[in-house]
Amino acid sequence: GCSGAGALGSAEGVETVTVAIVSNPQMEDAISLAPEFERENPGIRLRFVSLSENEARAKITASVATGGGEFDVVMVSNYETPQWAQNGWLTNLEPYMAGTPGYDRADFIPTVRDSLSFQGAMYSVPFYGESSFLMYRKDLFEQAGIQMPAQPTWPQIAEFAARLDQGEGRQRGICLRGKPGWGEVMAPLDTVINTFGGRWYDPQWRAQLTSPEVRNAVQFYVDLVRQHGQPGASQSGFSECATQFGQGQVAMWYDATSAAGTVEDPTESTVAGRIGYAPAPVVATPSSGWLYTWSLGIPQTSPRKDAAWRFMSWMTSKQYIQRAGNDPGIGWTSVPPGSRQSTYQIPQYQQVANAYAPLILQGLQRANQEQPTVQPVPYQGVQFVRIPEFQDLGTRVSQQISAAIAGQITVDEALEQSQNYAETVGESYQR
Amino acid sequence: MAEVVFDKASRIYTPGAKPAVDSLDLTIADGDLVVLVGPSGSGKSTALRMLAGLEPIDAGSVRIDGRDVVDVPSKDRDIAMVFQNYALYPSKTVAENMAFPLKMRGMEKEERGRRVRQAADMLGLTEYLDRKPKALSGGQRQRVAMGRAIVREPQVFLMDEPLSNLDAKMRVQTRAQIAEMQNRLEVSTVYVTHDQVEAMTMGDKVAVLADGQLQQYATPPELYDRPINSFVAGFIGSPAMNLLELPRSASGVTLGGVEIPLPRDVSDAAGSRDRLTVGIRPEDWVLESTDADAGSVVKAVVDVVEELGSESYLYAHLADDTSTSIVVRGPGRVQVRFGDPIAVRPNPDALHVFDVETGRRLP
Amino acid sequence: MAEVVFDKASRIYTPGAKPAVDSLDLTIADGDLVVLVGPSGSGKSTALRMLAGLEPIDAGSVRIDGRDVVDVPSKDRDIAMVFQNYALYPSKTVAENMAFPLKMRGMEKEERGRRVRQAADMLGLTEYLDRKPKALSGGQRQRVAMGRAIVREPQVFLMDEPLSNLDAKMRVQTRAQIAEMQNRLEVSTVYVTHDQVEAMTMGDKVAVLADGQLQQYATPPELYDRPINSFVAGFIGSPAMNLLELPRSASGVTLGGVEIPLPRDVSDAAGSRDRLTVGIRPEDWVLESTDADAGSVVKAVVDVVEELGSESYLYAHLADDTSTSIVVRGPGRVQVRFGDPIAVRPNPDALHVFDVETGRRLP
Amino acid sequence: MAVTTDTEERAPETAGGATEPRRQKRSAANVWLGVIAWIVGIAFFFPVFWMVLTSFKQETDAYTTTPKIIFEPTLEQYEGVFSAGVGPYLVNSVIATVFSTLFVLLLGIPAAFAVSLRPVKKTQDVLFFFISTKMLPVVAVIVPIYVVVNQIGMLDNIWTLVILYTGMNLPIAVWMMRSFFLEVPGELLEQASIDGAPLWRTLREIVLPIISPGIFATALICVIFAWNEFFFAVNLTAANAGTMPVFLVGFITSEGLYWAQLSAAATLAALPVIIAGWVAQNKLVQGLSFGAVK
Amino acid sequence: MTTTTERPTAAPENTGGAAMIDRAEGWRRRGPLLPALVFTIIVTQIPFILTLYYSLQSWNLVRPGSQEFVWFSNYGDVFTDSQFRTVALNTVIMTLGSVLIAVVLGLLLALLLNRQFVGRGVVRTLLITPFLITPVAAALLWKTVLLDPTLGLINFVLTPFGGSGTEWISQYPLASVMAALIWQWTPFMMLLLLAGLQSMPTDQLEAARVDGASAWSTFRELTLPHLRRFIELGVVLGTIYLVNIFDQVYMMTQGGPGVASANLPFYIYQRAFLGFDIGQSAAMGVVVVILTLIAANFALRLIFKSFSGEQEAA
Ligand SMILES: Nc1ncnc2c1ncn2[C@@H]1O[C@H](COP(=O)(O)OP(=O)(O)OP(=O)(O)O)[C@@H](O)[C@H]1O
Ligand SMILES: Nc1ncnc2c1ncn2[C@@H]1O[C@H](COP(=O)(O)OP(=O)(O)OP(=O)(O)O)[C@@H](O)[C@H]1O
Ligand SMILES: [Mg+2]
Ligand SMILES: [Mg+2]
Repeated sequence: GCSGAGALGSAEGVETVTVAIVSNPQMEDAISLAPEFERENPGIRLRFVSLSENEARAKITASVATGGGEFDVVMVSNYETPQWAQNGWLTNLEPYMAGTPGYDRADFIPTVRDSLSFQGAMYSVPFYGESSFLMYRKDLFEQAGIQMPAQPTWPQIAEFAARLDQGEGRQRGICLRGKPGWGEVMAPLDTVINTFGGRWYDPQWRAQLTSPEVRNAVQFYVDLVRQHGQPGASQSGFSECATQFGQGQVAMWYDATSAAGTVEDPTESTVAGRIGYAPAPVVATPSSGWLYTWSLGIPQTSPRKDAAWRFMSWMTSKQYIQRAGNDPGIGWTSVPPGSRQSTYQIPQYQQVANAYAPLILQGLQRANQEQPTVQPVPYQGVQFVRIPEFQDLGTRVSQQISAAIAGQITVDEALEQSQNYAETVGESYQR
Repeated sequence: MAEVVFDKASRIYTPGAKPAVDSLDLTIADGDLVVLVGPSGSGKSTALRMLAGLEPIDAGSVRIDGRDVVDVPSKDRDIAMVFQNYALYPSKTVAENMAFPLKMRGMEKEERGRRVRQAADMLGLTEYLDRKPKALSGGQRQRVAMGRAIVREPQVFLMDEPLSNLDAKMRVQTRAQIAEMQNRLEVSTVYVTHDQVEAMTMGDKVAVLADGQLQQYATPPELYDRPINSFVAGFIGSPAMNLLELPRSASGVTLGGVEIPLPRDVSDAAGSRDRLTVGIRPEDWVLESTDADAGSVVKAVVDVVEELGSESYLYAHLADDTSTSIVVRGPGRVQVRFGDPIAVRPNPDALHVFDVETGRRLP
Repeated sequence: MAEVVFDKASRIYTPGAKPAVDSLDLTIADGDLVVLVGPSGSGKSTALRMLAGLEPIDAGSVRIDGRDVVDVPSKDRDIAMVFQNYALYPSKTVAENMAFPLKMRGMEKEERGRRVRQAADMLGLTEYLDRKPKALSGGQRQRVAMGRAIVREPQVFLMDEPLSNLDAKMRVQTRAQIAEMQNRLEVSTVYVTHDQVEAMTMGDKVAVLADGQLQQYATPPELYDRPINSFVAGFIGSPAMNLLELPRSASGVTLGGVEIPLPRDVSDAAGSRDRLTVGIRPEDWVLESTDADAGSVVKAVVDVVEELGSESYLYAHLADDTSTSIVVRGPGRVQVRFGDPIAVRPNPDALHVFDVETGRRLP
Repeated sequence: MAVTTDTEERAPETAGGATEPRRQKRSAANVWLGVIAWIVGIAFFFPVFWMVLTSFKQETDAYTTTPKIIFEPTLEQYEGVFSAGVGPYLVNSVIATVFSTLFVLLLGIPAAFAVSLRPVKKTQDVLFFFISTKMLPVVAVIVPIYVVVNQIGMLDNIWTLVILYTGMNLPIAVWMMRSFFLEVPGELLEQASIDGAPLWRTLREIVLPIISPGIFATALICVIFAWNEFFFAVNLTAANAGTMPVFLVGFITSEGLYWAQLSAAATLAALPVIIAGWVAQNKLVQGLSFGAVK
Repeated sequence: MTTTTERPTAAPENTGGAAMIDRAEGWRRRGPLLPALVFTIIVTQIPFILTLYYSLQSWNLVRPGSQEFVWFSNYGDVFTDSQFRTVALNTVIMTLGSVLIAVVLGLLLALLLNRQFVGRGVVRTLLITPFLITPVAAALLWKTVLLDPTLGLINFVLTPFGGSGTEWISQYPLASVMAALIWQWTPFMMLLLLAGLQSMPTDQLEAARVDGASAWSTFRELTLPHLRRFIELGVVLGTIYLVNIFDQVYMMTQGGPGVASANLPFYIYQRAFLGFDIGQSAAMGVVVVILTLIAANFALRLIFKSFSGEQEAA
C-alpha cells in the first residue's frame, strides 16, 4: 500500500516513519523537538498523526488489529501493550534495546516496565508514566486550619471537602472526574473501589459490581462529588478539572500525577506555587494510586522497524529528557515524568518538581497491578481490567456512573445495570 | 356603487423618469363601466393598480365615493380586481379561490358556498369547482379569476384584460355576461383591454391612454366618430383608420390626383396649413367601377385580400404612389385578387382631419 | 417543400380513453398553408406535435414527402416549429437563438450569420440581435421564435397559435408578414389558431377539428358558405351563425310565426323530418320596418346592442318566444337601444339547413 | 358632493400630510422587526465571534468565570497552529472538497437529468434508492469500508476521501438538481429536438445555462458538507491525507488547557467555508429558490 | 412533459419497429443515469453487503481468531438490548425535534429577513454562519464556550437572573446536543425558506390584498402552502443528515450521562470502536438501515406522491 511512503518528501534513500501519537502536551513537545532528530538522522523523516486520546486509541487499535499498516510507531498504554503483544501485533523490543548502547532498559521504573511486558519482554517503551495523587490548595487549608495527613484516607478527604465547600456558584471542595469513559471517571473511581476492597470479578470471573464493597465505594464517590464536587461533574474529565483547579474554583483535586505539570505552569494556572500534594487516599489498602503509562510500540506490520526504533529510542532516552528540560520552550516542569528513575536524580528537575516528584515516583513504585485490591482477582490492572472487552465494558459502566453523578439514576440502579454488562463479559471467561 | 375620481393622480416608478401615469383626471360615474385602452406600456395597468391600492399615488389623489383613499390599504378599499395574469392561489381549489375574498370578510360558510355556486354557474365553472388552478386550461383560469371578483359585490370592479386568454366564442359569451352583470349590479367598473371590440361594445365610456396621459375620454360612438387626435383616430377601429398626409388643394385636399373637398368648418379651421392629415376609415371608402373617370376616383392596386366571409378587407397601394397604402372594406366574397386594380372614393361626410404637426382634430 | 399526409393517424394519451386525435386523414399539398381550428382540447396541438415527432403516433401513419416518418425522431424530420409560448432559449441571445438550428445542422459560421441577419432584417429584429429574450417585449419574442423557424428553410413549418400573445395591431401586421413569407418560401405550413380572422384570411385550406376528429377540410369561403354540419356552421364566423331548431311547415319552416320557405333541393333532402336546424348568419338578416306586416317579418326585442362603429350587432329575443335569442348585424350607429322592438327577415338565399339529430347539412 | 369639493381643495395637502404618518407607522414596525432581526442575527453569530476572539487570547484569558472581552491580543495561538503544519491538511481539504464536488456534478447532472426531464421507468425507485443510501449510518459501515480500503491499499490516500465524499453527496445532489431540472420548460427540450440538437448538446447548451444557479447552490452545499466531514477523514487517513477537521481534532488533548489554541485551529478550519458561504450566499438563495420546489 | 413512454398496443404493422425504438430510446434515457447509479452502488453497496456479512459473525477485532459464523444471534442481542431501544428513541427525538424546531425557527427568521431593513444583508450573513462551521468545532463551541457550567457564556448571561450554575450538559444532555444541532441547521432552513419566500409570486400577494386578507390570513392561506415544498425539502434533507449525526454527540456528551444523549450512530460507534465488536455493530447498523428505510419509505413516498402529482398536472 501507500502507507508510510508519503507523497511528500520521500527522497531517495530516505525512510519516512509515520508516528501515531496522542495529542497531550508532552507529546506535542516531542513533536516540536522532532526536527532535531531528523537532523541527527538524515535518513529518516518523521510524519506525526496527532489525535486526541479517544480518536487516537480507536484509530490505532483499528489499524493495528486489521493490519492497516499506516503507522510505524504507535502510542499505546500499559492497557494495550501486553494484550497486543500476546496477539502478536507488536514487535518485541528486547533485541532492539539490547542493540542500542546507553539506552539503559534497567533505568525504567520497574512497575512501569512490567506493565509494558509480555512474558518478560518489553513490547513498548514508556514515554511517560503516571500514578494518581491528591492535589490541594495549601493556602486554603491553612486558612481553614486543616492539616493534610501524610497518608490521607477517603473519609478524611470527604470531611475536608465539606469544610472547604463554599456552596453553589462559589469555590467547591473537590474536583473528581465524572465524565463517561473508561479512561475518564473509571480511572479514579476504580482506585476508590479498590481501596474500599471492591473488585470487578472474583477469581471465577463472577462479576462483583453489586457487592457491598463496590456499592459503598461508588456511593461514597458519587455522594462526595455530588455534594462537594465541582459543577458539571458528570461532564468533567481531566481537562475540566484542570481548568477548575487551575482557576481556583476547587480546593482539592484527585487525579493523575501528570496534572502537576499543568497546574504548576503559571501561564495556564492562577494557583501555581500554592499547591500541596498527598498520596492517593486509601481506605482498606495501604496504597491506591493507579499506574498508567503512554508508551511507544512498533506494529508487526511496519516495514521500517529499524528506523521506527531509532526514533522511539530517541524519544524515550535519558538524553531526550535532558534535551527537553533544557529547552526554553519546554522547561523542566514539562519533561515527561514517570518513565525513568534517572529523571528523579536530575538536580534541575528536583529543583522545580520537588513538591511532587518524589510523590509521583513513590506512587508509581507502589502501584500494584497484580493485586490491586484486598481480595484476589483474575485480572491485571489497577484502574482497568486488562481484557479486550474492558474498553466497552468500562465505558458502559462509566456511563451509568456518570448518569448517577448527574442524578439521573441512583447508584443502585447504575450498579445493577453495570453488573449485567459485567456478567455478560465475565461469562465468556468462565468457559 | 360608488363614484371613482382620479384627481391629477400620478405614479412615478423611478424618481426622475417619466411618470407611468401622468396627472390622470378621470371621473367614473356611479355604476358606469369605463374601458381603459391604449398601447402596451401606456399605463393602463398602473392606473388600475393605483386605484386598487397596489401602487402608491405619488401625486394627486384618488377618491372612491368621495373618500380620499390615498392612505387606505387595499384590503379596506372594497374593491374586486381581476388580474391580467389571473393571480389565482395555486394551493386552493377553484371553489376556495372564489370563496377566499368572502372568507376574508368573515362571511359564513353557507352563504359563501351559495354565492360561489351561483357565480360558478354563471361562468360555466360548476364542474371544475374542486380542481386546483393548475389543472385548468387558460380560459378556465381566467374565468375563475373573474368569479373571484364577482362573488364579492364590491364598490368597484377592476378588470385588467380579463378576457385576453379566452377563445373567440367564449370571449363573446363572457363579454356579454360581464356587461349584463355589471348592468344588473350597477357596480362602477374599470376595465382594461386591448381588444377593439370589447372597448367599443362594453364601455359606457372609453378612456384612451398613451404614454401615461389621457388622450380622450368619451362614449364609444363619440370616440369612433370624433377622435380628438390622430393617435386616437388610428388606435380606435380595426383595421385602423387610413391616416394620410395630404397636400391642400383649393377646396380641400388631393389624394392620388383626386380632389377631395373638405367641409366648410374644417377648411376654416385648417387655415393656411398646406398639408393635412386626413383619416378615412376602411368602411368609408366607396368601391367604384375601375373604369370610372380618373379625376373622380382613386386608383389602387390590391396587395392582399382578407376574406372574412361576411366582409373583406383589401390592402392596396395607390396606383400612382406605391408608397401610400390604404385599407378598404369590401363586401363578403369580393372577387378581387392580388394585383387587381380597384377604384375607390372616400365618403366625403366621414372624413377626419387632423393637424399634421400636433395631430389635433380640426376643427 | 413537401407534401404532408396524415393517414388515419391517431394519438391515445391514456390507453382506454378517447383518442386525442382520432384517425386523422389530412393531406397538405406542397407549399400550402393549412390552418387547423377547433375548440380548446380538440386535438390541434396534438396533431401538430405528432407531425413534429413530439408525440408518438399510436395508429396510422404520417408521411412527409412520401416518407413514413413514424419512426423518425424529431431532429431528423426537417421541420421547424413555432410554439405558442415561443420556447426561446433564455441563455442565448436573439442571434444565437436563431442560429441554433443551423448550428445543429453543422452550417458554417459565416453562412449562419448571413441567414440570421437576413431573417432579422425581414422581421425587424436587427437591432435586437444581441439581446437576451427576457429583454424583449412579447411581440419581439414572438418574432424571434418565428425567425428561428424561418432561417431553417425546412420542409414543413408548424405554428401553434403563434400570434396569440400579440396585441391587435401587431397581430394584423405579423399575420400579413407570415402569409407573405410563406407565399414566397413556398414551404408547406400547418398553422393552429383560435382566431377566426386568422383562420379565414391566412389559410389556403382550413381544417376544423372537434374532439380529435376532422369535421371539414375546405377553403375558407367554402367553409363559410357551405359548412358541412352544424358544428362547423356554429364555429366559423363571429358572431356565430344563429342556429335555430324550427318546426317544418308546408313549404319550409316556421320562425316566430313567419313562414320561411326552403329551396326545393333542401326540402327534398329534409324528407319527412318534422324539425330542422336552420342556420342564419348575423349578416343574413334583413332589418325591416317594425310596423311591417306580422306574417312577413320576425318580431324581436333587443337585449344588447354592440356598437362597433362600422357596424353593430343586435342581440335580441323573439317577441313571442323569449327563450329563442338571435344575433343580427345592423349598420354602424344604429339607433336601437335595449328594449326596442325590431323586425327582421332572413335572406332566403343564405339559409343553412341541418339535420336536427346528426347535425349534417341538408342536402 | 360638498364634501368632495372640500377634499378636492385640500387634496394636495391631504396627500402629503396623510402619507407621512402612514409611512412612519409602517417604518416604525419595520424598524422594530429590523432590531429583532439584528438581535437574533448577533445571537446566532455570537458563539462564532467568541471563538474568533478566543483565538487571540492567552489560555488563561480564555478560561475565566467572567468572560473577558478586553485582553491583550496575541497571535501566539496561531503561531502554534501554523507550526503544527496546517499546510498539508489545508491542501488535502481543498483536494477532497473540490474534486468530490466536481465528481458529484459530473455524475449527478446527467443522473438528475435522466430522472427528471427524460424520466426513465421506475424513476421513483431510482430516486428512492439514491436517497436510501444516505440512511445507512456511516459508523456502521466504517469497519467494512476500512477493510476494503485497506485491501486495495488506499488507506491514508486523499482520493479515497474524494470517492467517499462523492458517494456521500451524490444522492442529495441528484435529488436537489432533479427539482431544478423539473423547472425547465418542456417546450425548450422539444424545440431543441426539432432544431436538431442531440441530447448532450441540448443538455449543455440549453438546459445547463438555465439551471446554473441551482447547480451552483447544490455545489456549494456539497462543498460545505465535504469540507466539514470528519468521521471518514479521521478513520481513513493518517499522516498523508488528513483534512482540516482532523487537524482540528489534533488540538484536543485530554490533558491541559487548550481552548484558545483550539479556537485558533477551529477558526482556521472553518474560515475557507465561511468565506465561501458569505460570498456566495446570494447565489445560494437564488439557486434554492430557482427550483427546489417542483 | 409527458411521462408515458409506452406505446399502447396499436398499429400492428408498427409494433416491431416501435419496440426497437423503445429499447434504444430506453437506453438513451437510462444512459445518463448509469454512471451515477453504478458509482453509488459500488461505493455504498459493497460496504453494505460486507456489513450484512459481518452482522452474521461473532467477531471481536481485538481478539484475533474469535471470528465465527453465528447466524442471527447478533440480531437477537440487538433486540434484547434495552438500551438500544432507549437510544433509538433518543435518535427519533433528536432528529425530528431538531429538524422541526430548526424549520420553525428558520421560518420565523426567513420571514424577518424577507422584509426591508437596514443591514439586512449583514444580518443574513451573520445568521448563515453557524451552518458553515465545521460540526466538530461547533460542538466544541457549544460544549465549552456556551454550556460550560462555570465558564460558559449562557450561565454568565443568566447570572443576573439567578439562573447560574445550571449544568446544562449533565442535566439536559439531549436538549444540549439538540441546541447545537438546531443552531447549525436553523440557518440552512432559513436560507431555504427565504428562497421560498422570495420565489412567492407577488401577484398572488396583491390579489390577497385586494381580496381583503390580513397579513396573517395571507401568510396562513397563501404563503404557507407555497412554502410547503420548501419545508418538505428542508425536513427531508435535515432528517437525512441529522439521523446520522455523530460529531456533536461524540464531542459534546459522549452519549452520556448513561445513554441519555446517545443516538444510534454513536451507540454503534461505541460497539465498533470501544467494544470492537464488529458483528454487533454491523447488526445494529443493518437494523438501523431497515428501520430508517421503513420510516423513510413512508415519509418519502408521501412526498414523492405530491411530487408526481404535480408533474402530471404541470
Ligand atoms: N414595477 C415597475 N417598475 C418600473 N417601471 C414600471 C413598473 N411597472 C410598469 N412600469 C412601466 O410603467 C409603464 C406603464 O406600465 P403598465 O403596466 O401600466 O402598462 P399597460 O398599459 O398596462 O401595458 P400592457 O398593455 O402591456 O399591460 C411602462 O412603461 C412600464 O415599463
Ligand atoms: N400530455 C397529455 N396527457 C393526457 N392528455 C392530454 C395531454 N395533452 C393533451 N391531452 C388531451 O388531449 C386532448 C387534445 O389536446 P390538445 O392540446 O391537442 O388540444 P388543442 O386543440 O391544442 O387545445 P387548445 O386550443 O386548448 O390548445 C385534450 O382533451 C387534452 O386534455
Ligand atoms: Mg397591463
Ligand atoms: Mg393547443
